[in-house]
Amino acid sequence: MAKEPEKKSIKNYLSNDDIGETVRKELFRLQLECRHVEQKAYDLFLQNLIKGTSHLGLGQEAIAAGFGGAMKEGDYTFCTYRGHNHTLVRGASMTGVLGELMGRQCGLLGGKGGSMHLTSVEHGAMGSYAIIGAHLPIAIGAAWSAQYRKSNQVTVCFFGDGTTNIGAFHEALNMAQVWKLPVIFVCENNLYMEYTPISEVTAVENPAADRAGAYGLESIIVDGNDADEVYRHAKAAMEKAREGEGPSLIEAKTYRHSGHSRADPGDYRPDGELESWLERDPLPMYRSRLLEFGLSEDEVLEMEADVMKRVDEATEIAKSSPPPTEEVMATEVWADGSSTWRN
Amino acid sequence: MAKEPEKKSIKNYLSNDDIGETVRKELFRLQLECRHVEQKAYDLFLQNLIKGTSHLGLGQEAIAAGFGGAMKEGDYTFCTYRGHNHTLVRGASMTGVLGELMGRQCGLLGGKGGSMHLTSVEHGAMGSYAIIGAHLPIAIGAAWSAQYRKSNQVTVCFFGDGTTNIGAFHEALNMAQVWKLPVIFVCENNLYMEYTPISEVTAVENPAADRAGAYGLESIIVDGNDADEVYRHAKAAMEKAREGEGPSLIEAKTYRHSGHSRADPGDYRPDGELESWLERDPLPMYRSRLLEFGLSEDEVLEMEADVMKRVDEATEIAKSSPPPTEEVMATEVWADGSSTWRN
Amino acid sequence: MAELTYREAVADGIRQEMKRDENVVFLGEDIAAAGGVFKTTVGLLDEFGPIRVRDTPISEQAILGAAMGAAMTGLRPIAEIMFSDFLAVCWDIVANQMAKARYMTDGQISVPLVVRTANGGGSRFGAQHSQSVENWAMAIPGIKVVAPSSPADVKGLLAAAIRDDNPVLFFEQKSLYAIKGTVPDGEHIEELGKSKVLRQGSDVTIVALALMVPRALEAADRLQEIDGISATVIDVRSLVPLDTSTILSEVSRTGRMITVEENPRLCGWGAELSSIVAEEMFFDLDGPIVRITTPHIPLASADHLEDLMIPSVDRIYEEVRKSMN
Amino acid sequence: MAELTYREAVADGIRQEMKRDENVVFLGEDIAAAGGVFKTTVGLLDEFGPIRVRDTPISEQAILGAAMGAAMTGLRPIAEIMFSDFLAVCWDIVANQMAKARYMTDGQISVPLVVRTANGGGSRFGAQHSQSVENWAMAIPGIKVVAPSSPADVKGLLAAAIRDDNPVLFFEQKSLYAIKGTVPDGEHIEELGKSKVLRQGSDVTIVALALMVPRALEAADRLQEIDGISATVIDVRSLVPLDTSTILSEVSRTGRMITVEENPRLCGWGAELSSIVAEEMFFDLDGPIVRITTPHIPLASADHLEDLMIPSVDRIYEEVRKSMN
Ligand SMILES: Cc1ncc(C[n+]2csc(CCOP(=O)(O)OP(=O)(O)O)c2C)c(N)n1
Ligand SMILES: Cc1ncc(C[n+]2csc(CCOP(=O)(O)OP(=O)(O)O)c2C)c(N)n1
Ligand SMILES: [Mg+2]
Ligand SMILES: [Mg+2]
Repeated sequence: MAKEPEKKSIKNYLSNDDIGETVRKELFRLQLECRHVEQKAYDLFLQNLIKGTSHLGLGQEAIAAGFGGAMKEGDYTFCTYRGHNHTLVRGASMTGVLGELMGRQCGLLGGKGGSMHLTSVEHGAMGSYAIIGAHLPIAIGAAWSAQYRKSNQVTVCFFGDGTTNIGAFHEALNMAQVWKLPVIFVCENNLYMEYTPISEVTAVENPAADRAGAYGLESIIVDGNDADEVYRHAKAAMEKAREGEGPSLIEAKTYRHSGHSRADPGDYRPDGELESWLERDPLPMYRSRLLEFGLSEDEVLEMEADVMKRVDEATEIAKSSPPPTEEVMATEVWADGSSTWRN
Repeated sequence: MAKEPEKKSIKNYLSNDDIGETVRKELFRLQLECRHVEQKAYDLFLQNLIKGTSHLGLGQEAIAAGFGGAMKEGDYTFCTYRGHNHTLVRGASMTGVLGELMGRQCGLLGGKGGSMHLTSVEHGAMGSYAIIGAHLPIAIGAAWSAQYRKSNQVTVCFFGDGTTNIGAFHEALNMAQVWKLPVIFVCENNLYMEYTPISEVTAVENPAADRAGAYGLESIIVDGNDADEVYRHAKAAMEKAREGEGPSLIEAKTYRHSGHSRADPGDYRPDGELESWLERDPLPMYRSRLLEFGLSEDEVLEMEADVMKRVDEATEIAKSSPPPTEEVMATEVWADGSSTWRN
Repeated sequence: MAELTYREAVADGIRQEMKRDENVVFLGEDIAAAGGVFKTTVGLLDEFGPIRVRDTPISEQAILGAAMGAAMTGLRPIAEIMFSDFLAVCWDIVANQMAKARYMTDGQISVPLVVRTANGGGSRFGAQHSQSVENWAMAIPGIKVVAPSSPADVKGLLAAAIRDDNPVLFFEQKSLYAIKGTVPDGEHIEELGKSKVLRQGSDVTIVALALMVPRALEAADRLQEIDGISATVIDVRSLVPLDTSTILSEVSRTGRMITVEENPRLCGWGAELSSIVAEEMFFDLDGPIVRITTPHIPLASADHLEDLMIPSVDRIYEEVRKSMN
Repeated sequence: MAELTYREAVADGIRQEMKRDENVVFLGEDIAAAGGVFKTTVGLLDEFGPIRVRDTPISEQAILGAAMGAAMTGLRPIAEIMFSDFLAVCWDIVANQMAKARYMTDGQISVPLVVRTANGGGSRFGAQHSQSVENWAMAIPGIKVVAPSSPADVKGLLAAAIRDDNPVLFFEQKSLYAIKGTVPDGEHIEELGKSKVLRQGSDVTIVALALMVPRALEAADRLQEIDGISATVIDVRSLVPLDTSTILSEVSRTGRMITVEENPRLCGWGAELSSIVAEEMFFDLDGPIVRITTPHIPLASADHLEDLMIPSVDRIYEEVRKSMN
């Protein structure tokens, strides 16, 4: 089940020396932030402070973090409704994220968008999209624009295994390659759509990697629970993109620890599956690696405490933020700030 | 350019003994009917007797004929706006086809559908679809129904090279394979979308065959100008489908002699390209083969004269058929025959 | 009479028809093993097996295309599109294919299928999961459009939709899934194309659909109690066919019509109805035709904002009252 | 003043804006090397090169998605969807993505783009290539909707749409491509959201759009000549924003309104307008509001049938005359 996926195309590093301590700490911090913000989000559900739905990426943090660590300022992220992590790793504020989940004024979207649409354009987080597949074509547009403007920006577009079976996936991949766009498609294969195993509805074993050839792309599979591995592939693909050599498609094998969304207890999963993946939980794995590479337990504890403190602070600020006022309900439909459709 | 495409997966027959004279004559007759009905359609345009658009398959007859010869009564055909040939080879009447092109009462669709929507359900011709890609999902539904009803019917779905880049293609292929449906997808690669060469907008060289693997399917390329080759592949794929072994995707290389549609002179084609393909025009090629295999010139001439005579007769009948009456304008929106949306 | 939720009535309607006719098959995302993301289809897989109740990939075009192809060739499929917003990804199959196949082929092709979908707001899901899009469907010639407001109607109208020989879009309001109501025992089927007068009054006719129906009823009670305004409330139930005869006759009795729509304003079904009344009953009207709608704005996610947008009992009450002056 | 066809005015408008602003880019199927299947974009590739004028695969979702992503990040794309019917295959990008991005992100995202498309009937193309779908777009909050009736408006409104910071759907009526008209020399730009009173009368206001405009004008002439009925004719030009002030003021002068719509009847723009007038001007009206539309039926292909369906000069003339009694 949770067997280490085969690594293709990039050499299988035996040590992690190539990552270096600065990046390694950064990748750990990013994973910690994702984990603790989402655990907090889960608590807030239970307290009924989050009203709508919400899709946690618990267990999948290494992917967001690996890319977050590799991306540069100005690069673009496009992600899905399961996009808290991808938005956070670009630097969006925890208060903004948690506030949005609670529908407060301080939310990234002022309460208009909600959990499924987190966006922070100033950080390059170009939106979370809740209709499966839609953001792949949009992401290629951002990449096209960067190519046209010769801005050297790379676009990274995250999506799930289930997304590989919808038409927009196909159209976007083909056009990206034909136009040699600087875009990286990252399929987070967590084995499930909502509740249905991806293997039951897909004609190939690796829903993204086995289709790369259909777009003239290399087939790349990466261990999505290892932030270093993700980071390496991210770096390589971003370099390729920046050098004008076109898109990449990366399939990262991973698992979500919680159900699909707030309402889902996840009881369609076979006995032992979650447990076996919890043994490869990216957070404790990465924590051990830090220690292996010489960080002291105290240093690690301090990092953890710092993140938790910041999450707690953000939570309090967000909780005390008022709900949006009636006035904002009708703003920002149009570029002039209004919602007027007649004179 | 018009170089003989490589033949994969079915052994490259040196002689055509396996086809047999009966089938061979049938394949010739089908190609003749297609060719002469469409040439007549072209004349009728010039006489301004066809008012809308029309998309001829001149040059691509061997594909429709090869499949037409291999299909059994009860099998389903789904095709595109370029569907005169595919409809005719199932046995739809020439009068019905030409009448529909002219918008007459005798038309297959009583003038309601026009050239792009030829349908003859009684002959298994389940419709011509004018929105690129749409009929692939619909075809899998017919195949699903046959599978469910254990009826042993096979569905054949024709489309062009350009259609391989639209989302519906991807969704249909995947679902067909997951459900092991008795459906054959036939990509008629005539090198062009409307006016744009397919190679300029596609990430792979063989737009269908190079993507077969993305759906767990075998990559099959066939010479679409050779009715015998098409017939062999059709037979094999139909057998596979009838035995419950699921779908096939076949890419048939071919060329259209005329422009994309009525309005198109086709002047985007490089010098000599048409000429080189005309050397491989399926009709004269097949005619020579008949002679090679021992038919006399007289027998062939008789076949040709017979088809032309029937086309001429059909044309006269269609021409003298009146336009649809005002009364039918509002019939057959609903199953009760009416178009009533209120009481 | 059994007491069922709106949610349970869905499975009940499907079950009734699947038992009756083995050509009825059902497909969609997570509808089989998981019983649907709204738990509307629990138990159907166990009862009818994986051949008749099929989980699909996330391929809405393939889902509706497959349903259409199957309908053309002898089956009577029910397809689920999880949220009605997702109709946009397969709109071609709805608007250009299933709606037009019969007419374009002069009746050669029949498309007896039902597309069920969870429609509407109130769940704080935000702009891409909360839309009321029944007017999208109403604008397309060749599709029937149904939107029930009660468990009994869910079952009865769903059964009727399944037996109908035309493509039917069946809009379930997701905020109504939890409501309870009595549903007749035994086989239950309603007629498509009939509105229902739920309350008869003399001063004004309030015409509502789906989630707006219970709200209109409550507003009508309040109007009666507080202001002595006597309102008819009609549940439209079916937008196509549209039961203009019931609606026009009520409006001619009361002399006034107010529509309550959940959809954003422009080109909603209330506009169509208003235009019919303004053309055919102009001289019978005592006052303007008023439309109460969600403003023409994408739906916000925060509960405070969403509640301000979708017509509430308070707003219906106020606007009707104001219009009577 | 140059004399241009409606077709030529398209390229002229694009050219003017591409010269002015290098962030304007243009993509679509067969638009570059071939100059468009309706020859509306001939010469642009030569003038602006293959980086700014790009042929695409048959991938409408990718076309509009790419346009949207580019618009979000600094460009001002123009995307062509060859026939408006094909909007159905990429409706998600239109209705759920480009229309909602700004609101959902509280203004963080701007989507300054134009989707041009050939709309409407009259070419005997049948039900999947002839629809008038401007009402589909009008029903979606967050998109502007424009439909010109003359070469000058094609150029001026297209230029305005390109400069607008919102997503604009630009519907070109394909049967109008061959008509000629004068277009001002030099830079020409119109304002979005303004209707145009093309003829002022005293008895009735006829409101029309696109192909229905020349027909309404001809019917108005005939009404004047034969029946002495004096009609105002308004070209709506822009459905969103809607110039209700011009329309309402004309209707209040004439006391009557008749809309002429090419779309099939249900939920057309005329319904919306009718409902606005029925609500806001009820007491100023002298008679029913009448809608003249294509019947609610998919469009037939045969010339005889198609001509019976789309409102003709004869039918407009007859229906207006009848409504005046
Ligand atoms: C077009 C569309 N169809 C269906 C859905 C409902 N839906 C939301 S998430 C989901 C599963 C997606 O699976 P996957 O792509 O693997 O992503 P994951 O949730 O596992 O991250 C589905 C079916 C949707 N949002 N959009
Ligand atoms: C969704 C959609 N997009 C665009 C078109 C316009 N169109 C009609 S035919 C065609 C080219 C199709 O090319 P191909 O699939 O190769 O088929 P061929 O015409 O060569 O037989 C295009 C773009 C359409 N009908 N539907
Ligand atoms: Mg998944
Ligand atoms: Mg082609």
